[in-house]
Amino acid sequence: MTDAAETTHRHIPDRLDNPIKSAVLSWETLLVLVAVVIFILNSLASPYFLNAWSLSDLTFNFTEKAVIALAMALLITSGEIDLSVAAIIALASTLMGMAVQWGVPTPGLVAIGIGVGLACGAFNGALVTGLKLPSIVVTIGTMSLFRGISYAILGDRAYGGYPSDFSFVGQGYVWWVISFELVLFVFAAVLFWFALHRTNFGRQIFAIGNNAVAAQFSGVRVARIKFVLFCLTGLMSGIAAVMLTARLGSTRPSIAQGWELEVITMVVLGGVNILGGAGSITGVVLAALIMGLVTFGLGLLNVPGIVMSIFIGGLLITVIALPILYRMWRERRA
Amino acid sequence: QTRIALVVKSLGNGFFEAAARGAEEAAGELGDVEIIYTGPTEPTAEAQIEVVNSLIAQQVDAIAISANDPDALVPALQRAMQRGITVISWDSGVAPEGREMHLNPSSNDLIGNTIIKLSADHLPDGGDVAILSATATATNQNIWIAEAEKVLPDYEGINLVATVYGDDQSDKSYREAQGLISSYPGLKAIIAPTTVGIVAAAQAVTDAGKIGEINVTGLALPSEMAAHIKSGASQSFAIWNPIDLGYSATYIAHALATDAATAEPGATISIGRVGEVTIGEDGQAAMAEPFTYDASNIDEFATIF
Amino acid sequence: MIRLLKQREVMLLAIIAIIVALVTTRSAGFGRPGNLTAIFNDTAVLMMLACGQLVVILTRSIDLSLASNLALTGMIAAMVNAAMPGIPVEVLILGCIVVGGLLGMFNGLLVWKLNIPPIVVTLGTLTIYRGTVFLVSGGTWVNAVEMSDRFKSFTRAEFLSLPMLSWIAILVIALFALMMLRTPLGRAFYATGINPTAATYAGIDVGKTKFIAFTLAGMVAGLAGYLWVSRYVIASVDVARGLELQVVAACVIGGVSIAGGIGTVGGAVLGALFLGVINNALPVIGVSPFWQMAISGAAIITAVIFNARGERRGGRIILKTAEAG
Amino acid sequence: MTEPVLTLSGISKSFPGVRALHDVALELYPGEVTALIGENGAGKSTLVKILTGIYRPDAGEIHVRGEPVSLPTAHAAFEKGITAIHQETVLFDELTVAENVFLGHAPRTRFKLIDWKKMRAEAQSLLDSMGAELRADTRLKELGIAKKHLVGLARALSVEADVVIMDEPTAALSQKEIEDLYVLVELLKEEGKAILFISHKFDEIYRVADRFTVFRDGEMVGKGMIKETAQDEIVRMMVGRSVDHIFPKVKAEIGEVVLSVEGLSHPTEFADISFALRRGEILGFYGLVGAGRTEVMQALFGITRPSGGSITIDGREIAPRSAADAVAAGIVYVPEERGKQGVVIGLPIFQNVSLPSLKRTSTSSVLQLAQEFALARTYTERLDLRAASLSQDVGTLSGGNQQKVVIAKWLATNPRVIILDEPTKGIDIGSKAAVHAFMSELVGQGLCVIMVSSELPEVMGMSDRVVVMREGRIAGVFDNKGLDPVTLVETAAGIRSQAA
Ligand SMILES: Nc1ncnc2c1ncn2[C@@H]1O[C@H](COP(=O)(O)OP(=O)(O)OP(=O)(O)O)[C@@H](O)[C@H]1O
Ligand SMILES: Nc1ncnc2c1ncn2[C@@H]1O[C@H](COP(=O)(O)OP(=O)(O)OP(=O)(O)O)[C@@H](O)[C@H]1O
Ligand SMILES: [Mg+2]
Ligand SMILES: [Mg+2]
Repeated sequence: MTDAAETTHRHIPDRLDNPIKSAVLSWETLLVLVAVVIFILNSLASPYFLNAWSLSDLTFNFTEKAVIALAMALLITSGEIDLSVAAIIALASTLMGMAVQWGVPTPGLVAIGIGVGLACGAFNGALVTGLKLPSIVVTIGTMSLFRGISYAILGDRAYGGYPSDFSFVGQGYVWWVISFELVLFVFAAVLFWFALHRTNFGRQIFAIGNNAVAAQFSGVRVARIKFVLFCLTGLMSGIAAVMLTARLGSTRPSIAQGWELEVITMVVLGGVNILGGAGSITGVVLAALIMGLVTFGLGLLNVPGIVMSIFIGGLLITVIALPILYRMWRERRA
Repeated sequence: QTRIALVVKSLGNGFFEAAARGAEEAAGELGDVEIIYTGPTEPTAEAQIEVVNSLIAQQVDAIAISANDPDALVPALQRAMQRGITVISWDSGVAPEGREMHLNPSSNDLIGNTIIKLSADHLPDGGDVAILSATATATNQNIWIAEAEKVLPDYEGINLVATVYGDDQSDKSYREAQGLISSYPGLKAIIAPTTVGIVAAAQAVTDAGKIGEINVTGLALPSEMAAHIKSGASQSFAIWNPIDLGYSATYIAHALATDAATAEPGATISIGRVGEVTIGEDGQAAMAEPFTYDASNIDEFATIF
Repeated sequence: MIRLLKQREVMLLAIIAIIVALVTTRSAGFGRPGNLTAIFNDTAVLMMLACGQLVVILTRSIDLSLASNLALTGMIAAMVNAAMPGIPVEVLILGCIVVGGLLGMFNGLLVWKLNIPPIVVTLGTLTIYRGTVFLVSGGTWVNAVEMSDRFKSFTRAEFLSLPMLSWIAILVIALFALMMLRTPLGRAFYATGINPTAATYAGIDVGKTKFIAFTLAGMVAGLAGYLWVSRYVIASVDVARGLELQVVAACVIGGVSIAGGIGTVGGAVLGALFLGVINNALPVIGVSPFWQMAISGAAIITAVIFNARGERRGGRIILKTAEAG
Repeated sequence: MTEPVLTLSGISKSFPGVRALHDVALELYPGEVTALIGENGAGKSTLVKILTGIYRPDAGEIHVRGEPVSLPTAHAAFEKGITAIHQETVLFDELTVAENVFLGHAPRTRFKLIDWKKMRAEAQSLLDSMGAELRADTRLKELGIAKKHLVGLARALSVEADVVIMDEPTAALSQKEIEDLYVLVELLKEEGKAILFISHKFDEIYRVADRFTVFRDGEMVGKGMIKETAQDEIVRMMVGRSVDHIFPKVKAEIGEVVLSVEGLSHPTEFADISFALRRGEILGFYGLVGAGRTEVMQALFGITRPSGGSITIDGREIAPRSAADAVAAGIVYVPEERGKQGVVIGLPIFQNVSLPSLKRTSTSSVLQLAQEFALARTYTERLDLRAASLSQDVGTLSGGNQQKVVIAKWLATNPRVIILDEPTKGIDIGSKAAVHAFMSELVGQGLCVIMVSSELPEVMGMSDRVVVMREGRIAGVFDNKGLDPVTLVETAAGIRSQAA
């Protein structure tokens, strides 16, 4: 150690643990298990569950939220959060509805929805990164602001009269029971998976989430990346707004009320650390599927939605607590 | 066996609980009918669509829905109809493409007229009145308010000064009522065509010490308003019988699902002890006139619904 | 620095006063003492909850379940009252505080013993507690007729022309202020939030302090549960839905740092009062109620920007000349 | 021989995967200073935390004045008369000085409420008695780092204690404050307190300590009287072998000017900074703690935004607006605060190393793990990093090894100028020598190095030229030929201005 001239160095291996073993012990495995158990329980509990159309309908319970959850997963991994996503849906949908009244055709409507989402995301991003404000409070504010603008525009009215080809986005099927929404979600999931786990961009997100200051001191453009992530979350909310509006065929300011917490629940259930720095897209996709399975399965048993939410809340806490309890139990034994 | 789903705007609302009791009563009379009473927890269209989807998957025979949005539910309900499920709406309607017929608790113009008349009856010399509604998006409330505004000129001296929205939340409704009381010193009546709103408004009037000055009226269930009728905060209010409404919706859904009747203009459907309804040109039918409750009959009904 | 903090509260108070004055020019009744006490009474619950949320946020946590806790305890109180009108209201209130405290403890235990991030815990219990309201009530309401007279009148009884509800709020606020300033526990909340490691070294059990914060917040929410139900004479599943974020907003407007360690009882209370005044003023000056939400959103954002400016330190000022200038 | 106040025996403590202490013993005597010596990670601070009730030992006994005690909480330690200044400043920025001193044991009124007036008065008199020029009601965050240490000291002295523990108390203090501290230690000795003094600086240990105890890898390997033991012997106990050249300065070929800074200024932190850096040169930056050197370096690195002046590298003027810009221009910075700014704890070693070089290890922005591993291996092995694998979380490494990861990360970017801010702060003597050897190697390869250091021997031993800063300005630039250390100290303290 003292001799700098020494040329023979000790070799440091790339990794010690077996990647297969660590994959087996991962969060995703736990989620797959949970999903399989719920799937089996559903099939046992209701004769209507194992049916292609039922399974297809099931996906509508989560695709729109899950599309936002993909971007939210990246944002939360970077250590920020966006509570305004549902309000962005309301505003984007309202402005699309307004455009319909002016006779804007479907491609224009889609562009408006996505554009408004992007603009809202950029607004959040500018406040958080430009003025260095905590994202949780900024987005509590914009959550009221964006939906508030919808209320101010629409008041007690509703927008409708969307062109018939527009409804394909939310109601159409690509092939047999495979809906356009599902295809869109799968496509987005693959894209986000690649971005987070296989690119420099994703690596930098993890670095920022673990320690933003050190990342900045390592030459990562922290503010720029966070800004992009807010824009991306806004953009995906805009896409979700297009999907939801097309599915409902009408817009009211109360659209997607309360979705922000469901989206965040999905992300956290998917194993993304709410404090930033860890998470996976696979986990989020599995969590979306689990939430769809739970709500649809309980729906088949005509369990009221609020009781379902007890299940979801309980599931969230249990799934997070289980590994911790297991670790504590193991430490106590050791 | 016929399985009829009674889908409501949201669970946990006394009005719909009463309707469900009526549905069960009808099921008992019809025999071999299973009632699935369901609905979302929050009164949103998205949540209701999820409920409808699960009912489609369960292959129920009929869906009778009180909708949170007249348009948003159409695609889901159309899908239900395509799978051979009978769909009707009741209480709060769905656009015609999304259902076979709609059962109004009463005719909209009758309700609009009633809520104005309730206030005018106790204002022989006229005066300022205000409306406290539910959410700004509630379909039926908006229709009734529009009807009420239409008949307003018939009531001389009655002056509608404001329409505010309490979102069917007690605290917001209460605050809106307070706002009305302080902004319009000459206010003589608050009309709330929603049960949450009327209870909150009556409480606000009581707390402001304005009993006798401001009369709270509108649409409500007797059990919820009994205390306020007794205190005098409300002279009278009206409502159709929700039990009858659930009962009638069940009868109609059963008749259509078993092909005992078809939903076409002019068709007449029997609704058991309530009588019969005739479907109008617009695919709608009205059940009965709203019934007015006041100090003389409140005790009798407060224990029922 | 203490001066600057005080200044922030004075500023907020001034803004509230200006709003009241402006609205009064439009509608003379607004500034009357009677109306002002009505607004205070109206905001009482929010102010109390903001105190509870304050101690939680100070310890670097957040409690999103307060409104659900309120709804659940309120429903239980109403049902107990309906079933056994003989139980004195005072006992019922104590019971509410205990039940609310237990619900808060559950949050606190998960945070303390399992180290789960508070936002995750309370996101879960937010839905669990609200769902439990539905389970215990079977989805039905408890109406005015079912409640005993004393249950309804207790919060309304006036003393020195202020309703009991306001007095209870004042008492709670005073107790919190005393606790924060003059007891070791109050200082422990600050210490935990400013620097948890240092707090541990100073003999403070950080986990336990958080647990106590959640318990206190829960107790306040429980008390608020009874007050809410008694004031609006209705208990339903929907009671106070969405209030959880308003409480956070009140704290933020009052200058409480979401990162913990910074904030005062005065700030949180004034933040709540600000929201209360806005809520009450809009209908009075005839602004369409549809604008309400957008305006309060803009107010929150403005307050956050404003607070951040106050908090940001102006470098370390090494240069002597800069210091003098 | 007097009886020890505090006796430890058979103390062991393990963390998951780490055996921090194994069967150690220690005695502290009244009126004497015992130095605790050991490499980084030897377990010194762990022992301090056990003595102050923050950790509980897995095994072993603690006796205070002959009686066995257990210290389950920090409070229990207070009550047994044990108090400590911890290695990290563990204070509360948002609170006042008075409250920082008394948090947890504030004076109370009759009603058990905190007595603010009495607290302020007591804190003020304590600070005055220490000669600290501090007001009790200022907020801590307005103080410089050195003053904060004084507050920490005041906090430790605010309890009636028999045992005072100081864990590297001088690491962040300037020369003058260190002298003041020595006086204070003498005072405490006279009052009969038993003092445990932890330090990596041998001159200091020889100056204040009476006895010593040496730890190595969590075990006690020796103890004795300082006066009877030579430094070499202690070092051998510490590292298990002898360390020869501590400042192995090899003269490198000094070439053309690479970096030149002209009139760099900032509104509040520094003004009029001008200097030039040549190829193959080590430029030392000396000054008292808080002189503003870090701020200047961070301005070069694009973190702090200067208000005026110019930075020229290889004849090209640059205005870095972010660290990324600076890295692109060839300037890299090894920060003073390793854990906060240096390494990304939570990421594995190889990802830390490749983070600034991702463009090179990826093909069109798609990660290539094999290339990342190769890059990381090249540089970490060159620095002789001690790690089990490259996929290990960097947070599991010792401080010295973390420092190596930071340096490896920068070398991988092929920089022109490398800035090292207090590169050996808190680093044990063995690793320190390695860092110094490495700096020599860097300049040998034609890089230029800026070394910020507050340690006089290091500055004297390593630099070609020395820039002295004082209160945000350059107070003098000296060639390190026949340079008298006194000149540097006096220039830094403002006693002497540079005789041009
Ligand atoms: N909380 C902890 N969890 C896990 N390991 C720890 C913890 N605290 C200390 N360690 C480990 O215990 C060992 C001893 O650490 P300690 O801080 O006592 O060393 P030290 O002698 O004070 O070193 P330095 O001179 O760098 O301050 C190290 O290997 C360290 O990584
Ligand atoms: N008042 C303070 N509050 C918080 N951190 C401080 C304070 N003063 C200094 N620091 C931090 O402590 C470290 C040591 O700073 P220091 O006092 O050495 O100032 P500096 O500007 O780096 O001057 P120099 O490098 O010349 O000593 C730096 O990382 C600095 O950011
Ligand atoms: Mg140490
Ligand atoms: Mg420095």
